[in-house]
Amino acid sequence: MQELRELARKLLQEKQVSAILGYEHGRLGTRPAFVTDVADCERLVFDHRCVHNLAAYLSPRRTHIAALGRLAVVVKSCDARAVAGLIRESQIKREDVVLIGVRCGGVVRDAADARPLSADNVAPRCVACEKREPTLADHLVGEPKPAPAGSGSRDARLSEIEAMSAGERLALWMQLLAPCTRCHACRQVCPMCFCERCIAEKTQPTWIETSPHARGNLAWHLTRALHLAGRCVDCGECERACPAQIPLGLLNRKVARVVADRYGYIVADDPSTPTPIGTYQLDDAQEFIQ
Amino acid sequence: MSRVGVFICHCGENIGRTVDCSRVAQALGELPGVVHSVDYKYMCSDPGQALIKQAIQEKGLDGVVVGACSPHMHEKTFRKAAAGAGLNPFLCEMANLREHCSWIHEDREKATRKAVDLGRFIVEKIKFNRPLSTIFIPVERRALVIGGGIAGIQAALDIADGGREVILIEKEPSIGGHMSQLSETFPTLDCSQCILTPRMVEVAQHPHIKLLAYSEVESVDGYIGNFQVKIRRKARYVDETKCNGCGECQKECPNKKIPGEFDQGLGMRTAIYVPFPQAVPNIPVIDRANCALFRGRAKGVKKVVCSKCAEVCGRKAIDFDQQDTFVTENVGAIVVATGYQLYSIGKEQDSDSLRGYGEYGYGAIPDVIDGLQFERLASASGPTGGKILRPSDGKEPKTVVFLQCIGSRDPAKGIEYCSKICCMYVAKHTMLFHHKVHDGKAVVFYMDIRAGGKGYDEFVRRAIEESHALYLRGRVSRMYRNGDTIRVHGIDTLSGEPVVIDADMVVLATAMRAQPGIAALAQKLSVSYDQHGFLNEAHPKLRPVETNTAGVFVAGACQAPRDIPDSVAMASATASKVLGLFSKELLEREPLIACVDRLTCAGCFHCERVCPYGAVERKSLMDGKGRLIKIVAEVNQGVCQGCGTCQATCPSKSVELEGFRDEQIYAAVNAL
Amino acid sequence: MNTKRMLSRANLDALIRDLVAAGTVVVAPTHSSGQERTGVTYGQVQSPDEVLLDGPQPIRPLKGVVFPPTEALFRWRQEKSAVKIEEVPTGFKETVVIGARPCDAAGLEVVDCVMGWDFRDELWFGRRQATTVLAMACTTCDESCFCTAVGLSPTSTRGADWFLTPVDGGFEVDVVTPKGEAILDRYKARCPEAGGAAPSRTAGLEQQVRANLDVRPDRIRGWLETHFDDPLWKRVALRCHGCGACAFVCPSCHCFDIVDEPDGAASGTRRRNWDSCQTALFTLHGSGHNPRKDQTARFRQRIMHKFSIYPARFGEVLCTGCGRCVRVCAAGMDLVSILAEIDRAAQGGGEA
Amino acid sequence: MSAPVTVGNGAFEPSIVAFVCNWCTYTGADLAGTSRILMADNVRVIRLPCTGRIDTLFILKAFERGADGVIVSGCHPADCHYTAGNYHARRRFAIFRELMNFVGIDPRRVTFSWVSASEGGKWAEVVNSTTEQVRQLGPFATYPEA
Repeated sequence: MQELRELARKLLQEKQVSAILGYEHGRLGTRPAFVTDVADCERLVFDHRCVHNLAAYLSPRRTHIAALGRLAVVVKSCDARAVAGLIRESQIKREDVVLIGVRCGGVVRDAADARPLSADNVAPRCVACEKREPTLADHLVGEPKPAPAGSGSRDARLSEIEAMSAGERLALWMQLLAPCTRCHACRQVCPMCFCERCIAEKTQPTWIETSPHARGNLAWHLTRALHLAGRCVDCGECERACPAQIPLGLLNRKVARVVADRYGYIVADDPSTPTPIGTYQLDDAQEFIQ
Repeated sequence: MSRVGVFICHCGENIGRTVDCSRVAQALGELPGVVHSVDYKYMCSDPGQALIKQAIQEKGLDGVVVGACSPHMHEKTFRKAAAGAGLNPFLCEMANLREHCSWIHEDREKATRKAVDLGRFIVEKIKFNRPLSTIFIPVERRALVIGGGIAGIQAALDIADGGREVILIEKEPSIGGHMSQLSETFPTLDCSQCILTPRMVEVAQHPHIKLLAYSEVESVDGYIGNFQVKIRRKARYVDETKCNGCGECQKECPNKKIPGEFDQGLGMRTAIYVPFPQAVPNIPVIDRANCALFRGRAKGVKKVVCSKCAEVCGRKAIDFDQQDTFVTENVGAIVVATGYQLYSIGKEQDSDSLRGYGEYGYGAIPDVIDGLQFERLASASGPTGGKILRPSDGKEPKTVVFLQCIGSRDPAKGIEYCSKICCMYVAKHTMLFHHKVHDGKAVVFYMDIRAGGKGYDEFVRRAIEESHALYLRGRVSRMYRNGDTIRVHGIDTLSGEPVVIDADMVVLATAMRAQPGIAALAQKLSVSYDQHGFLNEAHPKLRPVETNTAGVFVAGACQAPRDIPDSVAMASATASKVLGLFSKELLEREPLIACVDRLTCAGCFHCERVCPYGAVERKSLMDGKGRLIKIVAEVNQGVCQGCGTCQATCPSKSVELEGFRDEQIYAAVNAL
Repeated sequence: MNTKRMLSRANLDALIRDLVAAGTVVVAPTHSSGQERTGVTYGQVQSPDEVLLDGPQPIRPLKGVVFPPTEALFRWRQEKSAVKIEEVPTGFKETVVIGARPCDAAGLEVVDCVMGWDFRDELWFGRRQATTVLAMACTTCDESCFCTAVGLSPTSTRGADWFLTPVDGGFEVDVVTPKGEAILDRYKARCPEAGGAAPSRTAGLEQQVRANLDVRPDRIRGWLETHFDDPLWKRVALRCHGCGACAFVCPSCHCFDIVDEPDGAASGTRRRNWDSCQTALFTLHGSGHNPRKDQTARFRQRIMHKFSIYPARFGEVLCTGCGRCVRVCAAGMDLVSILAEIDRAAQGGGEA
Repeated sequence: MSAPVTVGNGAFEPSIVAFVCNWCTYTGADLAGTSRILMADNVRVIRLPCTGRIDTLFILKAFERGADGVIVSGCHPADCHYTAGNYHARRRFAIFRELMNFVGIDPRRVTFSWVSASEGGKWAEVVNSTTEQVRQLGPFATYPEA
């Protein structure tokens, strides 16, 4: 923690950046912190409650953040994948941001959860995480940490759903999506949803109905998952932000697996690898085409 | 509210037999926005078209839907008719009631219902059609020709004769290409130099041709009509403006034992040299690797080791400190005519996918040579003065074995294709050999004889019948030195007998390959190429000299193995394409292309990644004070071909393909 | 009306069964069914076993019962020369809500002001009329609750037709409104008059909530009216993603969007859907201009509307202190801290 | 949306939309017409320049509007008029199809095919087999409310 604060102080003092985007302990748990004052670096923390993906704040559409000037951002490896995505897709330039990589031993599911990290409260993605420190970083702080305790394959639920009949799957998803009120929090917190005008907001024509009924909800969630194909960084923010507690991660995870199985592509924190959408191989599998 | 007119054609009985056309017209007439709906026997007839024109004018239609045959058949007809009545042609569309309905269904009730649906789709779509105008792009009416072989020379001359300026660039010190190395040419046996040299001179003297020899393409920007080409002019170390080609420098050069490229290593040249006497331009170049001065410099020797050429040059044209220079030329079209290289049969291959013919001893046995080397031996200007003599001992070979398909048509060696010219030039070689060594014996091992072409098969027959070449259908398994001769083990598959020949010389007809470095050039030009490096034509049958990059054309062996007549024909074809393009100051393009909504574009450039044509560019948007707002995609109107892949890929649908905009497709689907 | 009555747990269960049997829609806190994560939400129940009166606060507010997230207004059909409008059958079903939280019940009454102001929203009031709210005093609270700071409390009866206070063996019933009387008339047998004051199980809760936040709404309103451009906005809005989840779980947020959804080339339905002032699209003009240009402006709007604009117009704070916005925020935006800071500033305490 | 068409014997007749490319499949369908190959009348063709232009949104919208099945068809690999549109489409639809299946929309309702300009017969087969398959699956009833 001291290492992080020292680094933050140095970056601010040397005017390398005008603000540090990190984490602090709020009244009710950890939350994003914007530190512009050297004295405030004391507030910065990093622990297993730092669940947020701060890369979302780097989107050029966040004009109130861009106004802060050059930023240094604390990134876990999952967050670094999002930064890589933003660079890959020309939203930010690598040189425009200082990345403070943190070694991470997993985070809890809910930022307000004050308990120590355990198999009960660890975010499922962290158990399976194979990368506990980002490669895309200017600085790396903290000690190497072991994988968090946790049980079961995170894809168990996925396989369970895949094993159902089409009818059962449809019934399940209709039920899961029914409480969606189309607040679009999933989109707003997603670091890769940086469109200037979301397709769900396009009205001429309205491809995706904004009403929270079966048609609108299905079109929205399928399209969002498709737009994230080969782009979703698996940070879990959409699911965490969903006030209706819809397991959106299942859709993204399914697509990620399809992309990995078919095209051997796994999203990494390397901005130079092209996404699987936008490229192709002459011999891509086409078993589904007559 | 729209004012759409619907015109249902009976196509005689073709539609009317299965579809109740008047019912279709009536049903579509009831749709909101349709102000006129009629059916008629033959809409495409003059009276039919007159009906449409009359309705446009009398009812003030802002959209015309013709329910008739396939738009592939008559879209142009009806659009022209609409335009004739003052309606923008893109406000006219067709519903396909014949090929997609009446001809494939029998049940009149169902076919009629389907026809109404198909018509409704188009009626709803057309409400969102926008008037479009032809796009005009200014054209820089100068052409660049890359490669100064026969194809490049022909293309340059044809374009220049058409009155347009041409920049011809050649990477070697002289133009002429492989053709200048040939002795005689099939199927007429006329001297290659005799027919080529005048054309080379013509290039040098043509007022419309700017020749840049010893130069290469560094980079290409822009698009059809507006390319900016940066050209690297490699340092010759001889000032072209001063040199008069007297040749004194070559005489003085102490290093005279360098295997010459032009003679395929069979003759020697000096370190400062002109590749061959008829070179154009006739200006020498210094080969740094073999020049004593540069070798000295490379070793760090301070003093000038040798400067004999400079000392003898009366015009002070030698400049040891010359550097590569760059020139940028603006051109409207580019012809690629970079030719070929021969497959190297040795063990060393420049590509992992290729394997050599170690078993044939090329490189190890001096009297095993390739076809181009034989050309040099047979050439009057060659190292032997036109006498066929063995490289090893200078003796005249009496038995010469020619092997065809070395590399070609041999997937095991990495090349599946036929090199096309070898059958013919081997026949030519046997004839040349027969003419020069009357008591000689030529034996040819072949797989098939491919002599399609005017006078080609007759030519091969002459080789066999008049020059008494022995043609054996079979392959050679092994060759090795046997004393003074080369023992050739082969098989005559027609008799089934093994054949053993003691040859004095063996000539290998090696495969034609794309030039080294072609991939890099193709990438600069955004032209695709096949797995062998040959450039891809836009369509193998209908657009053989165009490429998928508009304004870039291909001629000669850079596209596939080609002989001289083919190369020349292609070159003239490219010239005609280029002159056609240059016939107007403005290039006209169909307006059915993509267009970006700058307001909503987030600049993720997925569109750039999927565009098959590289038509998406990056545009910086500035505010009034010159500060960058954002960088957005912009579609180059000259390059976009209108496939729409960008739009389907754009997550926010901030790029729209005119003619197939989202609103139009949505309206059609909505009408389901 | 002021007579206290007693409703035993067994009688409540029986009441629920009676209501369901009578075809009344019964809404109560229940497990959110079929979800991957278990939570408590207001939902229609068919039997008393599904009702969860002792659980945590439901994740969504009660407002959806009278103001559905999406509802059809009418259908339209474009004909040759005119557009035809068809009414959508409303059919407000008689609904009884059992165990509404006081903050949720109050939310309905607070929103009544705007729904009946310049234009009477018949859909809102139609459902309001058909809905009887049997609210219940809170037995639990957490660090996000702040109802006491907006003039409510764990035992406030605003918006309730009955108010249930948990006591040993059941609930003490206050019948608050004539609508409550009507229900009582039907099911009097289930609620005998109470013998004497039973010990309430809600003691001490109010102090707990007050400890979270102790401010004065009028003081906050005064500060807001003069601090539109205060640097506070920029600072606190930084971490806001503009996701709008706060508005969608708020019992008093009531903004909606109206959309036309075609179901063919010339026909469709006009619907209204929940919306939130926290997204950029909310105020985006057709010209491309957006008067609330960034998240700072949008976040300020939310606070201004709730604590200054709405009170100025209706004399009501547009907030019932349920704390859902605090709980649901993915970025840790904490309205409790922000209100505390504003209140301190209003007292001359300056920035926290 | 017109109500599902029911003919004499009351059998379900599916409504199917085909999104096809202009250069190969549309022309192939034209050829089927000129060759007078009879086929099921359930399919309505919408012409696009290239499969690269065919958006997954089209398919979703078609289902929303009451289609029971969808056909997407274009040029065979290496035949694309625009060089590579079909390759991009192939990836797009491969992912879409698996996701659709995952949420329980039967992938047999969507046929993807390569039909060249010379394959009029194949087009008829695609039309007939898709119609038959969707007929077996019954009406698409994912969206209960209006």
